[in-house]
Amino acid sequence: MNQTVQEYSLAELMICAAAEAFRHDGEILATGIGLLPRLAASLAMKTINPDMMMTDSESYMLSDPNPVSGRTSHEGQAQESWMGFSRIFDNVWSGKRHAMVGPSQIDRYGQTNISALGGSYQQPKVQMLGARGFPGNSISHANSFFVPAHSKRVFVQDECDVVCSIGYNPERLPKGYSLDDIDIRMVITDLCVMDWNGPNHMLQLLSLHPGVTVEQVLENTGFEIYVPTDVPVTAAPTQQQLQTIAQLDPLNWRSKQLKDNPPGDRR
Amino acid sequence: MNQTVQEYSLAELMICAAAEAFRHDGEILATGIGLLPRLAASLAMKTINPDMMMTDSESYMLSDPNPVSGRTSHEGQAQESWMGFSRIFDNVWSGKRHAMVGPSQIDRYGQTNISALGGSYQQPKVQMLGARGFPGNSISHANSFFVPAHSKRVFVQDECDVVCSIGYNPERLPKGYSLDDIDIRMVITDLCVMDWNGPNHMLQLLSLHPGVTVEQVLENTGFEIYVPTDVPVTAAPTQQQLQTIAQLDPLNWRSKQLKDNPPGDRR
Amino acid sequence: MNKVMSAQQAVGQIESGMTIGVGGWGPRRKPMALVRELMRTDVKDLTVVSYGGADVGMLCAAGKVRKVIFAFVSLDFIPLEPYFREARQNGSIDVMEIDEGLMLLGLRAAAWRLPYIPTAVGLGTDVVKNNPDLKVIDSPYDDKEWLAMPALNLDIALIHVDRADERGVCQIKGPDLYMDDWFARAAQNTIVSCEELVDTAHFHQGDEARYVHWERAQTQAVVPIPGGAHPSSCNPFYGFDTKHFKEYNVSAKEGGFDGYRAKYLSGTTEQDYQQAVGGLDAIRKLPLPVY
Amino acid sequence: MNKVMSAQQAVGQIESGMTIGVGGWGPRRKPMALVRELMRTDVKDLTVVSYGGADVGMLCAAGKVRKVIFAFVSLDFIPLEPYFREARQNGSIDVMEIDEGLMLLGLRAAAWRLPYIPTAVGLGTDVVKNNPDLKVIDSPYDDKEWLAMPALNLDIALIHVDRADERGVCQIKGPDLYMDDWFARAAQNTIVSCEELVDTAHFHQGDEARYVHWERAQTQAVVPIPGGAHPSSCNPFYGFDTKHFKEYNVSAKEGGFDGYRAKYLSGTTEQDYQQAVGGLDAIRKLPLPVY
Repeated sequence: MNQTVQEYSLAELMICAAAEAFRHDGEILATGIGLLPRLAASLAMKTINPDMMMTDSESYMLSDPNPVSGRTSHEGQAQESWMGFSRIFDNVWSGKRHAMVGPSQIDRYGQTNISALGGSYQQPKVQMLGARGFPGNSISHANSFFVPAHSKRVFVQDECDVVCSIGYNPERLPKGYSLDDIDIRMVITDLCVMDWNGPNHMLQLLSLHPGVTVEQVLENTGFEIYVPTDVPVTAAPTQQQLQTIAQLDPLNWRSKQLKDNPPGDRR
Repeated sequence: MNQTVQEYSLAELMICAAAEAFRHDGEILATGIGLLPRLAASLAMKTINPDMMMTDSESYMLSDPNPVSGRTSHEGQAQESWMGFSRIFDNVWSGKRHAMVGPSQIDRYGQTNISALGGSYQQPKVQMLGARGFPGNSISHANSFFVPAHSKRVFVQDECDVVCSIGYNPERLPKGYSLDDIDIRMVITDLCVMDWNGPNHMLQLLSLHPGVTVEQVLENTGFEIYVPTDVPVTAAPTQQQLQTIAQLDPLNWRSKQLKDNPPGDRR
Repeated sequence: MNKVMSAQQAVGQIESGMTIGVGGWGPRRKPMALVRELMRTDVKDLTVVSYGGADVGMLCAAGKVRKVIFAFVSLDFIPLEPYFREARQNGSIDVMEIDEGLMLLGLRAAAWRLPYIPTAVGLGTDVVKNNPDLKVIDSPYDDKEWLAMPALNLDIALIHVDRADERGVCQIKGPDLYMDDWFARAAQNTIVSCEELVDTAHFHQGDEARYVHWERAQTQAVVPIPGGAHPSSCNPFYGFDTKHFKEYNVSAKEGGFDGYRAKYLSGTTEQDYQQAVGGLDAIRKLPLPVY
Repeated sequence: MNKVMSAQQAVGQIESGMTIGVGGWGPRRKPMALVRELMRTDVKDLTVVSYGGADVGMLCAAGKVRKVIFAFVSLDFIPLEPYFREARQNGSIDVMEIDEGLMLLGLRAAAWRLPYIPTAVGLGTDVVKNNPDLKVIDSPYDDKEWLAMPALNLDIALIHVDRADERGVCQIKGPDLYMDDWFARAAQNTIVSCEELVDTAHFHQGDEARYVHWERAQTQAVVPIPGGAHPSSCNPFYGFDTKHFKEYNVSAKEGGFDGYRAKYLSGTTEQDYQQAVGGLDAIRKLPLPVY
């Protein structure tokens, strides 16, 4: 039942790797922004962390995660607590949350940007979403990053154009804080898995997806990362994981999230 | 219909006089603490200020005030908005409220006490309720006082033993405030009607209940009050007012609020 | 007190230079009919506070806006609002970009008549750097620094609700009220459009009053406009109009706002608009979103 | 995760010197069974934060209390709580006397992990004068002074709810939840007693989840104790026990707490107590108050 299988997509590999981010969280609200992070959180709740909490992405906390595809209404979902947007902030500020988000830019400090690119504050070259909840999330609770296309456009050489979330940047550290007060967890990309536990909170390589080399990662990262001597291969999804993912996404919407839906094993 | 009648109780006179406090309030929450103030607010809402808001004294705002007696449940009341205790403070801090309360002590500044008498903060001689919502009420919105037994025990010579509500005391005025920021309105007692619009916010006599003399008021007040040249007699209840009061209190609980239920006209 | 008035009367209270809060969230339960009415006026130089969607985009495109106070402006399934984006990239508006939670705190501070609420939110980010007006202060109880989120005092709030009576009792029974209660409380003057105008007795039944999230004293005008949230959603009455939003989004690249405006906003009333988008029945049939 | 435990296990987590918040309001929905269990322990020197009723009075009488943080202690229809009064007049407890709204702000500050929330409440009164620990501060946005209401961080919150499941999902369907959500959020460890232990599926039906006012992550222990609010009310299950409260009140003048204790609290379990007061059926028949 738990033996690994050969056929799985890169999306499924990333979902399983990302689910690991929630393993030791206990009873926190996991919020995966975007289809794959949401599937990762759902998979974690269904398998490795049943105490986890998730919402219906609208206004209720669920006892059991909703499938991401194949539903035509919210009727009949396993809702257990009303959880409108205003209540979300009671949860955010309590710290009992772990968000997995997909920033447009990530810098060496783990700072991120989803607000704007280039230009000035008064006139950016490209206006994006705005800071959304990133400032509050980043100083209140755990955050992980999900990057569908690992590149120097995302992992930028310099500081983010707009710093939307606090990271391990000593120059921006507020009075009374230490870097250890910041809690950035995992980074899951289409190439590898990383975290921020390198020397001095450097981004460090944890595992390479099957067929990916260290060089590929370095070439596509705009700043220096820490590479341990031995870098394992990211664990392949188990049969059970793939079955659970299929139940959570019966219409296979996950296959449309990454360009050309590559295989998980690219050896 | 509106002509005055001869037979009315002192409680009814006080209810009608107290209702006047809410006449020009417009759309505010009127809170009468105690049976007679609540009847006064209810009467005002039924007659002179239909825009006023009242609660069921539990957790709902009402479109039409509940009778104070003769009910066996809250079923079927004209509730229009949920208004639990936490919501009450949203209203209090908005300023859109006028409370009519019965303090144990009132001093020359309009400061009041319902907390404790005598002794020290660590060991009062008589512990009463505690400050309740008086500090917040008094700095946030209009307040009137209802005094069933006008005496020097209530209208104290010195400052209140514990100052629970802010008044017109220059020495306690917070930085950035003027005395005009404080909004203490009417004082209705079993002897007279007063307000705080005398010189320098002195308590001043507005009307004497039928059969009461200025001297009686002065003798029973522990501090100097302002007495205008002409002090009218408090207006007697109209037939319509008495009918409305009877509808609001079918079991005549108002008759048990003042000792021996005295007549309104004591001439 | 009868607070029912026409959209024109209600929106006529808005003056140039005012600070306007707009309820709803992204493409959800936005008071779009009131926004359309506002676009028909001569008002300008508004400061708009919003969990922004097409309300912000349209007001920017119509030249009504001096400044936007925002954490995001988005149509959700179309992540980037085209006309807000255009206004930003042209540098034609001022902004105060904050966090979603900071906006909530600012509205609460206004509702509670506080000058600010201290918070850690925003520290260490460009929220502080780009907004020198946001003060970072010390606490008398610890040795940390805190961002003092100032009250977002609103002159006017525009909100779309499910039901209201003529006295201003408002009901929202959809799955989320968003921050609409705080917009209503933070404003001097709250203008509400509603799907249904009901008798007060409606609220007396069962648990109906539980879904009344602010007191009628916080509502100054009631404008009955069934379908008035279109093209945003008003769950459970209707979902948002994805087709319309797509066309709106494309218009920014193909001719700009004038084209959209000519097609949909050339009339003088909301009835004209609703006719242009297929009528109220069509709006009411838009399927609810499933997340 | 199964959070169900006995009252003894749950209350066993309370240690001397801790700060305990108690939910409910005056004589309404107080977690009295948990309070009774606490009286059976050796714990002392507690700081109690409460919209106080007999919970505060009994804990004072039982010698458990070092300090009470309160705005009032009252049984409503009996305005003055007899044993709190006694403790105060004996000078045997410390107090921090604040305003009802200040307590709410303090709980919210704790829930939101803020050091304080500024407010005008308390200025000009003895709240400031008698509590030098409450700081009066300047605002960076105006020239007024403000009281900085500090966070009321609770080690433990004790709350009585209508229903809970074993995972800690709690429901209150009575007309008011009082400030219980804020007590739950302000505490490190929230211990809940409930009238009914239900399956999680209960909350999935209809609007049931709307009456769940905090997330299960805010609840650490669930103790099923039907009737556990007695002699306070648990609307809609039962009203408060006026006869019992009158006897309790009189006991202070006739023999003191030892007499009350001997009659009602000499047993070792809540079952003993309920037998002494006439049984659960009798409790469930107490009429609801009409205000």
